[in-house]
Amino acid sequence: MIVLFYIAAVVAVIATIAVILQTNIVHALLYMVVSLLAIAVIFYVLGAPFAAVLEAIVYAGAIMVLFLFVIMMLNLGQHTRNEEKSWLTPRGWIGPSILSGILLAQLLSVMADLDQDIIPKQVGVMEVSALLFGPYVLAVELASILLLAGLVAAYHLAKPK
Amino acid sequence: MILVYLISILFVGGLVAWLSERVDPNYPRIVALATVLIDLVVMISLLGVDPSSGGWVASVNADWIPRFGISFYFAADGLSLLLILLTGFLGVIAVGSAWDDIHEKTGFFYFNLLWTLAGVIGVFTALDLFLFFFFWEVMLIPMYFIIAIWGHENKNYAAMKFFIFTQVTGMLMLVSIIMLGYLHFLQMGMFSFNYHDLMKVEASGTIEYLMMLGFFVAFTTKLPSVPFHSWLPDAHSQAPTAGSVILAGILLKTGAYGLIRFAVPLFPESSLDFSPIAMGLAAFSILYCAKVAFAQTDIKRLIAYTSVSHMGFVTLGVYAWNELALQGAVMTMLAHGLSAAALFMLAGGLQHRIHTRNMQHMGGFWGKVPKMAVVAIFFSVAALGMPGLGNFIGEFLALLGAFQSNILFTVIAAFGLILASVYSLWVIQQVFQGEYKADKFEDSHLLDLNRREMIYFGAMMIGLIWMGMYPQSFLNLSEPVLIELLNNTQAVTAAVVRN
Amino acid sequence: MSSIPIEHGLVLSAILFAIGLIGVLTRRNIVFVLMSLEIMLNASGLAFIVAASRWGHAEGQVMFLMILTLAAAEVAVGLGLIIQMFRQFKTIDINVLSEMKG
Amino acid sequence: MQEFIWLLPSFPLAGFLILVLTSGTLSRITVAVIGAGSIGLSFLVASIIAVQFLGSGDDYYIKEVWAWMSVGGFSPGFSFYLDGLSLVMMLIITGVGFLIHLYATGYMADDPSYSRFFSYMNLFIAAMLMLVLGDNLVLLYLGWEGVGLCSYLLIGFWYTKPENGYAARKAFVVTRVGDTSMAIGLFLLFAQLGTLNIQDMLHVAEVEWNIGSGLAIATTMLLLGGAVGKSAQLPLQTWLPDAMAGPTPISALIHAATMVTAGVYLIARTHVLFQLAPSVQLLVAWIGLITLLMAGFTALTQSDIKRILAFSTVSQIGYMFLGLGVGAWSAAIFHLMTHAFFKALLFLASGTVILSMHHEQSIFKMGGLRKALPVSFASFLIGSLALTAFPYTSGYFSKDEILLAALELDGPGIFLWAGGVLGAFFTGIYTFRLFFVVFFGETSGHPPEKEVGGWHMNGPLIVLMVLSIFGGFISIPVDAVFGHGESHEEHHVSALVHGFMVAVPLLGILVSYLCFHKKVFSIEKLMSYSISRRLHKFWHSGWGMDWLYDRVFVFPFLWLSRINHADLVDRFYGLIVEVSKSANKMVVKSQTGYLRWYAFIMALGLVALLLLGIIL
Repeated sequence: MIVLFYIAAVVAVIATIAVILQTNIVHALLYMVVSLLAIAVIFYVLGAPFAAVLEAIVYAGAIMVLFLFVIMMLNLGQHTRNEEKSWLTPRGWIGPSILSGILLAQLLSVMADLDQDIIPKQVGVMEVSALLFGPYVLAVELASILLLAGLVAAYHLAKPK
Repeated sequence: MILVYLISILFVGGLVAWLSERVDPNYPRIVALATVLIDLVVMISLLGVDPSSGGWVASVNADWIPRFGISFYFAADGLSLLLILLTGFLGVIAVGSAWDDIHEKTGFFYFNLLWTLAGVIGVFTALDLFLFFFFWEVMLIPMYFIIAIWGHENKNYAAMKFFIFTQVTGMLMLVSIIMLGYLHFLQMGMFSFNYHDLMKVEASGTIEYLMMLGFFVAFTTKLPSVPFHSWLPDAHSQAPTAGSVILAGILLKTGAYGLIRFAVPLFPESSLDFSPIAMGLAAFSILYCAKVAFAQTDIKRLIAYTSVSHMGFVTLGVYAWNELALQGAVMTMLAHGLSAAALFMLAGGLQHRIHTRNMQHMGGFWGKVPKMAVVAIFFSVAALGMPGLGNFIGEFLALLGAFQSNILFTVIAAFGLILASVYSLWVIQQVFQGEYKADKFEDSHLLDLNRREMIYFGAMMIGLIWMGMYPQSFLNLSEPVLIELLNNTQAVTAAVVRN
Repeated sequence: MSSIPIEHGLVLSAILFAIGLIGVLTRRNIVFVLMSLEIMLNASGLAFIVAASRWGHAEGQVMFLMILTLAAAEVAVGLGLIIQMFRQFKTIDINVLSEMKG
Repeated sequence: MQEFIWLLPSFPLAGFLILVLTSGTLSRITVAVIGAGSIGLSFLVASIIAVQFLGSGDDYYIKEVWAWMSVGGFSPGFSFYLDGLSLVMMLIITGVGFLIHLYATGYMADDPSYSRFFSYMNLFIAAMLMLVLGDNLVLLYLGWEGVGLCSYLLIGFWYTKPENGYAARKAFVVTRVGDTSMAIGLFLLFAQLGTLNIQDMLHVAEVEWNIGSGLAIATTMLLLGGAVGKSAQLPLQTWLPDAMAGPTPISALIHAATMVTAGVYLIARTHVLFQLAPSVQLLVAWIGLITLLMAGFTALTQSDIKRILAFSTVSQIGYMFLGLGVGAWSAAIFHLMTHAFFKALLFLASGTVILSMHHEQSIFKMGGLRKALPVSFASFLIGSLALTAFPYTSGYFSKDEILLAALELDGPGIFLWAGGVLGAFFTGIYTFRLFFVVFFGETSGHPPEKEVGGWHMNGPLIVLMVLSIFGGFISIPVDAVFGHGESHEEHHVSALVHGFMVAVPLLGILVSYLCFHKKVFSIEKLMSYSISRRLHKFWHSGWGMDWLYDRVFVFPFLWLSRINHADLVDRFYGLIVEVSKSANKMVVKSQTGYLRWYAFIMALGLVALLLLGIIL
């Protein structure tokens, strides 16, 4: 199981890097799906099967499909690759990389002295649901309103004139 | 309850005036006039109420936010009554001066006018400091609209400046008020913003001094006094006439009232320490603004600066803190309320007729508008402190009392009398004397005062003569209040001196 | 040894977050930007799960659920905006949208 | 009748109110009746009160009309105090005032603002009566300011000419300087003595203060400031000559007979204080002397008929101050009265001349008028003689008493006396210079066809002529007022001194006769020397006082006003606005509009925050 965690982690990192380096948007999307599935595996390993399933269904399934729809609607594809390439100059990577590197270093230095181990223990749907419909019921309601608002807004924004 | 009625009549009247515009644009002014007249009658009826213990009449005390000790605590004593009456009187005058002046959005205008008045009455009667601050803001916002909507060519600048000055300094006062309430919490175990409770709060020297400064800055901005005065000339020169009347006649007095009621009694020791500075500031304010007034060509700006100059006598009197000086300050407030309002109405009347405020475009109006000239001379002469009129009583008593507490600054301030004559007569000469010039405006527009205007000016003249010839009727009202305040603070300061 | 040091999980989420940030800052294609944002959101969700699993709590999953909801709503609105933008400007270059400057 | 003393100011006040409220709708004759009649009634009441008061033998009489205010021990009332001094003053004011009003009904007959004129005049009389009858200094101050206001209004009566308005403002502001000094004096008196009731105050001061004490000196200096302002003495004398811009009856009433003598009245009223401060009292004498000499020189060089008379007024009030300064209180008041008679006469007569000459005021454009204007000629002759203290005219008695009192003073008395006599010499010269130039010699310009007149103009002139001649025989009942302050032995001076004092003014007349009538000495030749031209110019400008004050006070004030037109304090707030605006401009640059840039900055902020967390 632990080995699975490290493998999935490596896959996730590589796939994610591939996402941001890709010039073909459909390829990028596929790498993204790979990355998300890898993370779903990690969730499972860490004892969060419900999260893992949702990750696979909602993220990798629903959200990525949504992206795909949009890409198709906008008719982006092979012919935008050249444009994409011209936008990606090597110099453009320097600043963000340095900044992100610093950020990463800071985060790592913060975590450096955490000396605790995770002993994975299954936390099933039941516990999560008990919480969701217990103390967090208000948050759930708010989340549903948010989704509704998102739905209305997306409909309104995407509506042709 | 009568005080609550006083305020709510105005609030409700304002709303009715606003709504009535939908029926007919002429209705709001009638509603407004009726409202202020009813209010004035109620105010006068207050004079007949026997004061309860402590000299407070018609006190109302109900919980508002009990958790923080905030309550609807209204009460009036002689000092408040005088100022409420001034508010009512000038309210009528202000509605009258707007009668023919305002043609656009009349409903909203009278709504703002009446709400400002309501805020002012709230300020004069609130004895809960939080409530006081609430009304302090209530009177500010409608005034902002009056300037910003019905003002003249540079109205946005002036309105914004007015708003920022009063708002920023009001915040300082709010900080002081909250600090006081918190200290009360620390010392007595519960929050309170009640005036009488807060009087008992003890604070260490520096903290008290800082809180006192918070109040002082807020009040002297409203008063105003150098160096916080520079919003006033802009606000006045841009405001419509009715706005100027309220601003000069009443709103400025809330600052003076605050000094007498709150700033000094709440912090007697640090006020005592501060008094030489305040009196020096007052003396400087008198001379400086008199001089700047003389340099103006815009007649409304000029009168605005003279207002600042005259209010210096109030500060001087308050910080001299003896009976004569305080009575002088109160009389100055009342008399200046009338004289400044009248001068602004005259300037507004001129602007209404000839569409300019620049005195260099005027001259020799005496022959053309003799009644206006007589009225102008009367009020200019009142402003320069002619004995027999109210302003003299105020300034003379203030100086007489101030002399006993600080000779140097009183003598300096007395030179303001000379400068007052310089600028007052300069206005008269520029506008009314000399050759008649009509090259900058339509000659036929320059009409003499009509009957309505004469009634308002006549009422104000009678008021000033009354104040000047028999001030006792006003002094009697404020006397017990001021003596009580003096005794309270003297007890505290004496204790300090003993220790 | 059946335990994972908690740092490793958190480091992974930090790395993913940093990569997402690079993507946001570098890419000019607005769809890529949106995807990078998703990466970052996902990384933070991972951090929640990691932290919760240290204690065997379910709250981490609740938080993840919230983030998921947020991401879904955000993507929906964001993609709607992209469609609208493409209609108006005929491009998905984010630099075109720079008219709101001081 | 004495209890009706409040009627005295009430009549003119009522007249004022009627005239103001009707505002020019009344006919001229009604206005004249109200305007002059109210003063006439006052005079009538005043006379009856005077007779009764003198008959009763009381030293004083107090009538409180109402309590003005009462604040913390400060309780001035509207109460009138009648004693010998105020009696004399009130009779002069109402009597001479009535004559001048009567004259003015004719003089102003053609003026469009007839009613306005009389309303001011009536208000003036009311205020002046308040001034002399008030039993406390606050009421006195009320009258004091009131007369100042009326003086302002009347000087600027013909408002269309800007210079009249200027002169009026100058008069008001300059006297206001004095008034302020006086007001500060009142504050000090109240702070020290606890009352502003004149009699109480004087009693307390006498008990509590030592002679020559600092407080006495301070208060008297401050009161003196007020007095010199109102009475146009050095250093505040510059307003009076310009005040001649007003109609001539005003010059007679306000700027000769009554208001300008208010300073003399004030010092006489508070003479107890001045006795407690001998050094200040002596200063009063010196001020009087210097003023009378300076004004005498200046009067010599003037050519405007009214300005000559104005400087002569300044000079004569200088004599009164001299009298006050040497302790001859009653002589000073006596001179005040006789001066009111003959100076009013001279002014009114000059009014007739001016009106007959169609508002020509330069004496060199007149000449040989004695035939054409017989009444004026007679008035000027008698007035000039009284002014130069010709023996047995009214001026002779009063001026003589002052000078003799000065001579008797130890120490500087001899100088004061000599100066006063020298002044009398100049008085002779300049008075008769005017007289000879106007009424004798060549007729220049257009001689008037006939003298303006009528009974209401000539009547007052005749009454004043009689008073100017015989006024010296009136004895004023002020002994009780100054009783304890004045030595009352007869003046013992040798006949030689006396003869000298009589001869000097006559010598002045003789010089004037030789120079300006017989032209034995040529003035033109004298004027050909540059030094004398310069001196003439210097004296003509009133010793350059106006020039000096312009530079010391007026110009700096105007300069300050000009540079600070926009209010420096506001500049400070403007600075705040500017700073925040430019800060805004700098911040705006970071607002590029690029989304990625914003994200970058946010990330930078995150890094910075984390860094902060790590370091701390």
